[in-house]
Amino acid sequence: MYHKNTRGYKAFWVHRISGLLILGYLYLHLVLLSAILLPSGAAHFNAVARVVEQPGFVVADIVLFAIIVVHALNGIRLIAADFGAMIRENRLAIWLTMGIGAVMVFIAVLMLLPHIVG
Amino acid sequence: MGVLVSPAFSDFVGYEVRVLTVTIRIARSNGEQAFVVETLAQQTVLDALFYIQNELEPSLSFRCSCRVGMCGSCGMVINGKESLACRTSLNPLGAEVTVQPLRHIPVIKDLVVDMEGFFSKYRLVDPYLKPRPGLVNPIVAPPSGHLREEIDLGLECISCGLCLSACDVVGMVPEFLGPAALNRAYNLVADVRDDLAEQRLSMVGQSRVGVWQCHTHMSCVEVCPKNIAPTRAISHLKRTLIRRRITGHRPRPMPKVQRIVQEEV
Amino acid sequence: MRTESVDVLILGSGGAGLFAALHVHDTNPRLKILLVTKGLMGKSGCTRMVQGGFNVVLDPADSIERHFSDTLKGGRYVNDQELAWALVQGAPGTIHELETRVGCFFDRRPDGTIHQKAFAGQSFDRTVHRGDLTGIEIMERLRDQVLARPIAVLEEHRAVELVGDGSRISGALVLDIRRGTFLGIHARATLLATGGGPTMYKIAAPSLEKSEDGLALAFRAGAIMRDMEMVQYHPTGLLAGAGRVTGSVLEEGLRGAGGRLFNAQGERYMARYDPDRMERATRDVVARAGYMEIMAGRRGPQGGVFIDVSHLGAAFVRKTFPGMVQRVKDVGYDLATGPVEVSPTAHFHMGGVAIDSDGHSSLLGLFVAGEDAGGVHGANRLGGNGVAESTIYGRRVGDAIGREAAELPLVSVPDAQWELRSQHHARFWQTTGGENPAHLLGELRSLMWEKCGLVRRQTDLNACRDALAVLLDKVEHISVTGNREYNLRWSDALNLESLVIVSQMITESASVRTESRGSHYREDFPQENNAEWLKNVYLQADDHHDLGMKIFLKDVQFTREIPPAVKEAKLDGNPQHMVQR
Amino acid sequence: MAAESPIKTSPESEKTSSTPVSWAWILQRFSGLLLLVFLGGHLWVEHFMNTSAAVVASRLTHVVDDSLDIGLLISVLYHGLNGFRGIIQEMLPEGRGAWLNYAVFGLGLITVVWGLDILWAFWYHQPFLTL
Repeated sequence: MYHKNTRGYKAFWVHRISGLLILGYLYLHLVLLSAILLPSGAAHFNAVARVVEQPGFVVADIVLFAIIVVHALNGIRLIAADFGAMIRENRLAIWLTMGIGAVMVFIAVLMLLPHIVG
Repeated sequence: MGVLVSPAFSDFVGYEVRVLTVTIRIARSNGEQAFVVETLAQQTVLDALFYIQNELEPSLSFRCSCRVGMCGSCGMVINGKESLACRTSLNPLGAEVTVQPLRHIPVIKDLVVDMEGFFSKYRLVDPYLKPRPGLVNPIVAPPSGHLREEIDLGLECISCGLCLSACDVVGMVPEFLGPAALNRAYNLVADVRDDLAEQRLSMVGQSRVGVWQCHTHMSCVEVCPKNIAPTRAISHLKRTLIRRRITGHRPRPMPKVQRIVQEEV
Repeated sequence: MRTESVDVLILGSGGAGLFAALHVHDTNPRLKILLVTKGLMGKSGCTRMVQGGFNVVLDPADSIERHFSDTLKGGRYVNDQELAWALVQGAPGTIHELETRVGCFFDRRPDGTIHQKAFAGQSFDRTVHRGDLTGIEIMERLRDQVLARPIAVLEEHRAVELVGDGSRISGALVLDIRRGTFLGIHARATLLATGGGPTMYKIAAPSLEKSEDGLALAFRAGAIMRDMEMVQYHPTGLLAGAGRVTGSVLEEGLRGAGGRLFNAQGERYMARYDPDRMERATRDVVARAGYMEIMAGRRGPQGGVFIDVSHLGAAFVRKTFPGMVQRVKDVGYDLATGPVEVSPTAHFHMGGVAIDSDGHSSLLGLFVAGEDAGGVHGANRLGGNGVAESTIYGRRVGDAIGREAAELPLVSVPDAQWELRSQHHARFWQTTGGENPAHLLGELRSLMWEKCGLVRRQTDLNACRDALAVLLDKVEHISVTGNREYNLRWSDALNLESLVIVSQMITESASVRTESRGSHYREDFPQENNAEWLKNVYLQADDHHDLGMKIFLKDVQFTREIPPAVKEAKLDGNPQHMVQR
Repeated sequence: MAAESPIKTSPESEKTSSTPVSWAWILQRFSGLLLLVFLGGHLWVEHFMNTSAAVVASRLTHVVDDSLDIGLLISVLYHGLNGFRGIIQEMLPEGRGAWLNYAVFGLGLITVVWGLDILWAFWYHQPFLTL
């Protein structure tokens, strides 16, 4: 019945879910590294590293990067608020984090573009 | 459909009037009920509720008092946002308006909530000044003093409960003291006249109910009708607690006082 | 029926009620106190709506005697001088207590001392304030202090009758609005602090639930009332179209700071009414001037005149009057940059229950404080003396009750009487298909505005008297339906009943006083008649009179200051000398 | 005036210093800021420089890079697991989360050892622990 959604509340869920996703990814990362590294050493690593440079993996990498950027920038906004900054200007702060995040992801895409198309 | 005015005001209708037909959906105790009303310029949601209660549905219950945003009695959720009905004009809201009672506070009937749900939290921070021993005269406090400016920003609270309703942390952790109580706690902690800072800080520092629960949604800041930012007060309290943890507690110097004419000849 | 017994029953939770509760408790902590309020504690009522501030002598260059003289002059010398003296003399200590014990913090000067601003009708800048919404600070802090003490509170309970035998009050019958049930409360001492609030006028400033209940309760219980014709109209009530914000006050500080009033022709009309004081004349003068301009047709699109403060500078206005700027913005104007349409608005009732300076009424066990009491302000109240009255008298009367309550007897009221009276106040449930109280209220408000408002005539007052009798009869035919829980229509009916009774008192008093004085202006007797009318009009309920009330006059006692008119008359050796304004 | 003040004075004013929440709160923010440094470095090293096992391994011989990855490991685990703990704690009724701190601390410890083992494998081309 209630359809109340303040900006800060949405940002909170984005922060929470992105945090959990990153934590999940951390464990995935460790599992992957263990799986490829522990049994057969460097040669195996190189083989896997070539696989993960495939375009599909690179896209997944960009998504991961975007999630991290969102979480990090939002975290900076929250720390600023803890110091009393950008509280009344919260709306602007949220737009700023989204803007800066978008620019950072865009740059990452530009840098990784050769891997995707090439 | 009649005009949305009680007869007492009808005499005013002698100038340019923008009439809007509005459907008002009210979440009543026994389910939602919709009313169609016509509004005149400068009328608020409160005027619409009066019209409905006077002319269409006498059993509708709502609460109001001052009608100019000073008493904080008519808080409700209007089109999904916590608002004071007396200060919410109908004209910008459009043709569909939903009105619901405040959240996180028990409903007595229709739009009337039991403000004890608000004050039971407010009371926990000991919201009253306990004068320091020896405080016998008003203090000398230049308005530009840093601490005084910080207090002034949060002083005009009218305990309307909008922030408590908007606070989703209260929804998740019902024990959380909520924005208004913490804002009051900070005002007193920062007040050099007060003697209960330690007691209050120990309350607001507790893990379950205190400031550490605040997730900085800032919903309270968005809805406050007096433009107070409780999040700012909460951030002050967090930093005060941390400062004390690092540097320990130092007693504050007694403020200078003003000698004024004495009474009781 | 449920009954309770307490030592002290306090009706009302405005400045007077809450302050009295604190002082009763602090004077005698053993007393069992019950505070009953029609709305939420500290939220309903008018102290909360105080904007401008609180008149008090703090500056050594000022003096209590000057404040006293200003108050008498403003009240056109029909104040009870002992009551007015208690007001001005108790003010510094009250501010002191508010600042050092209650926890209020008022605005400061750059040097850190308490700031005092200019208000109309005063010879010194002595109004202490917190921004331009002073009432919030006072009420929130008083409420906080009540929360800290063992004072029982019943919220959303309204007193419907003071129970007694015509000479003594033994308690009150109370309606629990939330449940729709009655509760009988026995008390040794009952404090009436419900506030007045003349909302029987078409344009009125008080909060919406105000209906002069206290005055009606006291009158029906047999208390002596005084000065009931003295209703103050504030000159600058905001006009906001058909919205209920209409009538709310734009504070006096605007005129104090140099705000100007214009009519629709752009003329600064105060020059014709009070060329010396202009906009800083007392409220009665400025309000009537505005009314005259409106009646003469020099009115704006909403039927009002205009207040303009833009010449003071937009930045100054925004900083000094943020609350007013916000309120005006809500209804679509910008106070800082242009004129705003305003009208006189019924604001305050100087009349009320006759008391002594410790709040004793003519009935044993009934104390009165705040706007319910009469006599402090005479024929016109100075801006800034209102919140002063409620808090100062709240303290004084609270102390008196604290000293005396234990000695007063607790008289038991028989159950049958409680039952009988509660049936009476539930009689609206017996009729069906009858009158709608909201419509009757509209009739009353138009009637009083036109016939017994800022300008009064004998013919109008006679017509008003007849119309009120008809209205009172219609009140008996109000029907209330639905369930009893939180039934607003029932409240409307009870409110209306109070308002009609008090309107009758105003009308009768106004037709007795055949002169013009302060807020009471008779077109047929436009002069102030000091030879004959330095008197007060008293009323008391009496079934043996046609009107249900007896009326008597008493000379004002000049116990502390003799009015200039009387002095002059003595010098002339001619007691019949008439002083014209 | 009042014979005695009815206002109660503080019976437990020193309680503030016994609650651990403020440390957790500071560390959460501090680790977050550290992460900005460590993760930025990590991403730069791992993704925007040429990737092969030999290069990675040789870089890791540098002390700076070692501490970068160890710091990253510890701060990301503290930050992530503490955040996770907060979410779970919020869902539990009051006073029912004592076990949670131990569980999360244990999980963190195991993960740190695991992560260090992986780094060890990079440095010495074989795991320290053989599972």
